[in-house]
Amino acid sequence: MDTYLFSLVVILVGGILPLFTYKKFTVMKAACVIITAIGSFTGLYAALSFLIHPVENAVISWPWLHHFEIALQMDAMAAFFLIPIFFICPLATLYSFHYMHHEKQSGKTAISYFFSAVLFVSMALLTTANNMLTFALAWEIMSLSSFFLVVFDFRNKETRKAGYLYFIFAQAGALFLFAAFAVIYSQTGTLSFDSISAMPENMKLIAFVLAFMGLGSKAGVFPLHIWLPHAHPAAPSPVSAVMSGVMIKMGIFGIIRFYMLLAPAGEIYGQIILVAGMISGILGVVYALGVHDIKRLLAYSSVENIGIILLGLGLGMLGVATGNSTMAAFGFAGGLLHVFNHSIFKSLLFMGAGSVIHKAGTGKINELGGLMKTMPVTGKTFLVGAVSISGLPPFNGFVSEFLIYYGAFYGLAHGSSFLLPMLTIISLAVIGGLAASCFTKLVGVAFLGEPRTENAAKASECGIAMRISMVVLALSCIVVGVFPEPFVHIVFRVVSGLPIAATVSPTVFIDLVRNISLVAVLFLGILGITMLLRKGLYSGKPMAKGPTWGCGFTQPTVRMQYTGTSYAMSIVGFFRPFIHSENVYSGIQKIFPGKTTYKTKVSDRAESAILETVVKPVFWVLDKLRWIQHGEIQLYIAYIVLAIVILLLAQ
Amino acid sequence: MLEHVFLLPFLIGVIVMFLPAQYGRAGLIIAAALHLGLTLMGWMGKLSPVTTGYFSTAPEGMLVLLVTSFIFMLIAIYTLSYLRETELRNEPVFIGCMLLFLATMSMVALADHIIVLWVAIEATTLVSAPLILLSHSKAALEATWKYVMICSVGIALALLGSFFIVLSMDLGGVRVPLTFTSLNTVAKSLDPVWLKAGFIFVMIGYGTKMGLAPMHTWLPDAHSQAPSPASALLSGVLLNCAFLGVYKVHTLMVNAGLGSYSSNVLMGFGLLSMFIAGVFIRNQHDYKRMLGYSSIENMGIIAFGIGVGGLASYGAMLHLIHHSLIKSSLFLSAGNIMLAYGTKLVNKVGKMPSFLPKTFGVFFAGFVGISGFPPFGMFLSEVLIIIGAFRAGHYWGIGFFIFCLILIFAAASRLVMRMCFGDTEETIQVEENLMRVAPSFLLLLTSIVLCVWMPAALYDTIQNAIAMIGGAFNG
Amino acid sequence: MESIIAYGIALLAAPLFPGFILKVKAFFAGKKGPPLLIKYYTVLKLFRKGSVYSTSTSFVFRMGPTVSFVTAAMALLFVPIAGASPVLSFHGDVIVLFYLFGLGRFFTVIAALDTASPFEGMGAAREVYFATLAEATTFSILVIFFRLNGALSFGEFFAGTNPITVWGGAGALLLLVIVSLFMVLLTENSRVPVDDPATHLELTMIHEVMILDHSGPDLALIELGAFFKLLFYAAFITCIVQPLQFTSPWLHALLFFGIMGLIYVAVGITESITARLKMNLVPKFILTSFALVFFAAILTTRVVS
Amino acid sequence: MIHLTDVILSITILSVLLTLGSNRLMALVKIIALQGVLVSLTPLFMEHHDKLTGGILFLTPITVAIKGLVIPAFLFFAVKKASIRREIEPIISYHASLFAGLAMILVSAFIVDRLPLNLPGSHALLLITGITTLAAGLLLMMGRRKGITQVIGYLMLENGIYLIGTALAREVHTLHVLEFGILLDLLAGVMIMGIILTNINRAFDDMDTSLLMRLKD
Repeated sequence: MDTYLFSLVVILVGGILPLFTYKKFTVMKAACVIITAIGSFTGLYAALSFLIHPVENAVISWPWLHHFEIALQMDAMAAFFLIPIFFICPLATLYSFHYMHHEKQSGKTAISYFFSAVLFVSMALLTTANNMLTFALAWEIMSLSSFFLVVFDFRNKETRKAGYLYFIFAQAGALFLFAAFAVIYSQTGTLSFDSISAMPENMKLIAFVLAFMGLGSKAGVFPLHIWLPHAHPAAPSPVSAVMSGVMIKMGIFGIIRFYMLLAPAGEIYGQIILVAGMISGILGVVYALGVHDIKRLLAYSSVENIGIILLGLGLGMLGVATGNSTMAAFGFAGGLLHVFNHSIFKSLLFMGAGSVIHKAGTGKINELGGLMKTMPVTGKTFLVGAVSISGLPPFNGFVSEFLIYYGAFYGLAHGSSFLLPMLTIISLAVIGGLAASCFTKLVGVAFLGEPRTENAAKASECGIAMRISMVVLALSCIVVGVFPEPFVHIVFRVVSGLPIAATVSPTVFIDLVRNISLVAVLFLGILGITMLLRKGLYSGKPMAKGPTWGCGFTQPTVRMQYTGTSYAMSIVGFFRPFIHSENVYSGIQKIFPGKTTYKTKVSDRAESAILETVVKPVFWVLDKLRWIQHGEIQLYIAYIVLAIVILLLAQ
Repeated sequence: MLEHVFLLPFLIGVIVMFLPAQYGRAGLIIAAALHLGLTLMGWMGKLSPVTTGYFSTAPEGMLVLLVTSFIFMLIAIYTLSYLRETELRNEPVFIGCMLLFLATMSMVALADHIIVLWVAIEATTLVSAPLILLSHSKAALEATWKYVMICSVGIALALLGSFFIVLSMDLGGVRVPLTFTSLNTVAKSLDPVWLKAGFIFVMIGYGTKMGLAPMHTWLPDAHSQAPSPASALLSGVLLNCAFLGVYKVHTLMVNAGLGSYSSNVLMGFGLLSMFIAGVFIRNQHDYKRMLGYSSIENMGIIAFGIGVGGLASYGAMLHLIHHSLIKSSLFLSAGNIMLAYGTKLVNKVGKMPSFLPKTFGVFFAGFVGISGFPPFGMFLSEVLIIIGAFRAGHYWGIGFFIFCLILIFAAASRLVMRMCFGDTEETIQVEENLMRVAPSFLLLLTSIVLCVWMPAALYDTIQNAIAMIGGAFNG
Repeated sequence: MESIIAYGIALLAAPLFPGFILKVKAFFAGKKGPPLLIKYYTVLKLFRKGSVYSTSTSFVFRMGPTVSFVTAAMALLFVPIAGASPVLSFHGDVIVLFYLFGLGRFFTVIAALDTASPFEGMGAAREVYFATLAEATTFSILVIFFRLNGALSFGEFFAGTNPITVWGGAGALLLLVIVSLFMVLLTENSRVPVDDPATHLELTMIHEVMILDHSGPDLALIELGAFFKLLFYAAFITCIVQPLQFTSPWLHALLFFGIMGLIYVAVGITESITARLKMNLVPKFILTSFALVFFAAILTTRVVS
Repeated sequence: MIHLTDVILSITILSVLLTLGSNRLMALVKIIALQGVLVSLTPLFMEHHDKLTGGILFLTPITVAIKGLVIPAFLFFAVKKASIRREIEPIISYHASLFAGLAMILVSAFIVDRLPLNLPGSHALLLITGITTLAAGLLLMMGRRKGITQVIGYLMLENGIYLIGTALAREVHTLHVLEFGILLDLLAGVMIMGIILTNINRAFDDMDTSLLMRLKD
């Protein structure tokens, strides 16, 4: 616990220092990176050592404002969520060393380092919070500091809009969360976490739903995700990496934490989470297919992955409620492992996206292309990330999805409620397929083929600090994918906190995971051998080079390449009722057609629905009420009289 | 003799009106410092009122007095620098009225006698009217007219209300001095019908002054048209004084066993105020009016919190303190912005981080604070009110409360972000300077400090204040 | 050992069966058709050649064929070929298996996109689209199997006390499964009516157009991968319909490969008697298969209880 | 004595009705001066106060002076300076105001009847007059456009409160406090209002509150 606190202090110092040293740009950045790294590794050590040798009662608390208490507690769940925080955050800081390269913006950069440090610390505090007030406090600081990071580039109008949306969702979500706390307090009469499980069941459900609204809006659960595709593209890439990789997981953390604290009995909890997960998962990835801005796409893909995580958690909750221990254990384990995995590959992808935008000057994938040749490290690491996020073996995304599948299949065995697990399996399969199409689109259009614009052609490899971060993350993807055993072990240690999951013998999943590992190794082995064979087959043979065969077309141009839009169009069209795409086509006229255009724009259904059905009517009513204050003093006096009369009559 | 706390500023105020401006400025600082000193001595228990039939050191009063004194001190410093940049037609009168304003507000804080309280509150209206009037624009005239008219009507009704309370005392056959302290002890034997009527009138009357909807109509006008130091005083301090009047009567109602009635009335007014504020903050074009409406909202929150009672009343008291600190800070920053851009229109202000970096920082921090984010204290108070309201079972009320908070936050953050980050064609007329940023910064810092560490004396005072309406933890 | 031999035989026999299809089609067209071993000749010919690489391509283009070959070959490791237990088998291997196919597809697709050719992009887009839909069918089939048998491994589906066979208690259900599995087979292996490997118009192709730019040994690897995949699906169906369990492994293998040959013949017949679907009807075709299995999955409630 | 009270109160009610029906500002000022004097004198004629204490004797002349002399004079000059003679286009028309005035008398009689108090006869009438005056004052403030009329309305509101106070007072101490308060209120309040009005007049060339409608929303 002391090591952990020490690490937080170090990170905070690393954030405060730049505020005073911003005049020396490079020194400031280097100092911040080093101190953050030291702090994070200390923290990582603390979290890991706790997971390996758990300490009883790792609690610390300070009295606050006479009546309250700031209480922190390290437990397995907290330690588990600390790992991505302390792993991704220093890498993001390292990445920003070369990403933040405008010396003129030195002061602004210093401020962004400060808020990053605050964000890291607040996330860490959130995971270890041991009463509702501490949780709320850390939650709000987290929202606030990330807001400042999002509006870093406030000159840009889009950024301001994104910041605004994020701000509203953050605050509204927080208020829902507070309402959930309030419901709990109204039953238990205390702000501490201890006696929450003693609440009556119906109140538990209300508290859970309220908390889910608040936490889910941070996590990006489908209809509450609206801020996400705006905020992630607007923020600088290291920030999006942290936000998408780590921060939105805090919403997931909250959901698990409150679920475990409430320890509810009904199946409804699992059902809610599962349905939310399916909607987020499928629609998230469909929208990701529909958008063609690299960071916006990644943001929607986060919605999808949150969906997958929720599927895992939902299975877990359903398993607990129905007494199906295998489903419970594997569901939770899969969900949690996916949290970890997603934090790795999503940060990796955002960093890759960042270096593309940095060097090619645009994030629109239809203006990119051919970057694999000019930016080999970024390209290769991005490819690793893309395969991982599609959940394909032998990378890490597959391991967690496998566990969720496994849990879901075991859910089928249970007689009555097999429909939801079955839908979960089908959703996972569809999500997997769609994710693969989405990321083949991203990799294929942005990194492969020929550059579509001048800028893309001129792009060059990014700075060494950025490359190191990406390579580390890409390697982690492979390591977790090929040797998942220790990670799965950790996850099951966390899950074993559940009484029902403890009945699953550890040998079951150790065997499973070893088999996955075996398949991965086998695959890599066979792949290696085949590649050697292929090399042998090619040795001494003519290897000609030439242009791509254009199927008889004599004057191919780079503009003829398939774009992301055309690639995704038919799939997006398949989901038409749930996704709205506007097509503008100028048509072909005359015998020898001139220039013609075709544009398609996908707008978020949830966004427009909330706008149309909630915001607009409310605003309409509010606008109608504006005559109240219309300047006439006589009317104002009449209000007073009216108030008196009403009060006297209502007495 | 604690009465010096209002006698002294009164005296200095009257004197400076007849002296040249530079003496007035010195007098302002001296009076503010003396006031702060006296207040602190009062807090330490070294001073107590002599005329006990009229004045007392009630905990809620002392709380308001401290807040008043502290904020006034900082506003006085700001005013010095502000006056250098603006031309008021009659500066000595302005400064004199500020001091008289301080005097009357201190009197409100200490007043224990029903009629003295009323007189003091009425006096605050009268001495603050010139503060608004002195900008001499047509709009300022209009604002002053509305301010004086509406508040006078309200206060007249409050007098009637006070009279009804006295009547209830007569009908109940109670013979005690007309002070809240003594009335509270015999509250049970007061005639309930007339007490209730009295509460209604006093509530409406002081509620007008406090800015509760639908009697709030003067507030956005007055707060937007007054010179910024005066707006800060009006919003940050005066509203508390009016609240004190409402609170004292509510206490009486609680003690008389009519607490549930007055609580419901307070909650109703509170929610209505928040909603009305939400209606008008959206698409507001004038940022000082926006701040004015935000004051209405926050008064609504306080009224709601007090109405809910229990934990929420502690939240409401905290909210009172922090709202004063943050809102005055915001008005002072708004003053800087107005000096710099020469306009009160949201759409004409922009690019603040490059034009006014310090003011931007303080202004935005203030906005963050007023929206209830940590590390500012309003975070805690809002959480406590929400929690308290659920505890008390007001589910619909708190649902509406949260709806209003979201609405107002969404509306206000749009305006504030427009102001801070938007584009502008205006150029800066007056550069910011430290003297005008430091006070607002200090006010915010105080809010942060109070959220981290609260002196035991302050905590006990709040506890004592809410103990009278049965507010306590775990309530 | 027996498993490895069976696996080897399967690998070796994979190019043989597509010859059946060609023969059947030729028969229907009233032609003599190419020799049965034509695919072996093709592959060997390709292995001897060199390659032409587009200047647009990167290493991804070269990796594509290898990965798709390896994944298809690995998938066969889990299949109980001709009654022999699979080389590799563990609880949950079916999930790994189908995800391996996914990996292969991923690389085929990005290799196609790497050529910067609009036609290959078009093929890639169709491939991922239809495969996604087919995946829903596939996993629904797994759901049914788990409900019937409680296993999650290819080997265990067809072994143990409660094997999955069309001759068992849930036979009617499994008929639905077989029909939709056959449809998936046609989809996944780019056969008529979903795709026509023999067409000469690039605009209408799916799989073939993606590999237009591959040549030499790379193309051979792709072809081999495709044969393995087709064999896999054929073996899958064969396992379900195999009526008898002979004690002699040879007899069993004979029957197994016989039935498998019949499936290939069925593919050939389908190709001969049906026309290629319009591209926008393909999703409906796949969704039909999904609807069938979904229906079957719902029906399992009755069978299981 | 009782008779005299009734007469005074009747005249007061009459003056209230007159203010509601009149459109001449000068006449209004005069009426309000008369009303002020009458209202200030009422306590002298109430049976509760037959012990004429020093306080009453001291306060009454001052009240009379302020209500009957100082304030009307102040208003008189304000009207003169503004050179406006009459109220044009009231928000609530004169007839409607008059009817409303009559209705107010009825309603206040009804209210007084229902109150849980046992008032002596003259006190009941006093209370009715008070409530009517108060309500009429509010009506005037709501229904007229000229600033000066609103001030007059405010004066009537205060008069009404004063009358209600007198009617309900059981203890002498109450009344003193009330009188003191009202005097302070009137003196300072009306002065301030007058100053503002003069300023408004200078800035807008009129005292019409319909000019004061810039600040809204």
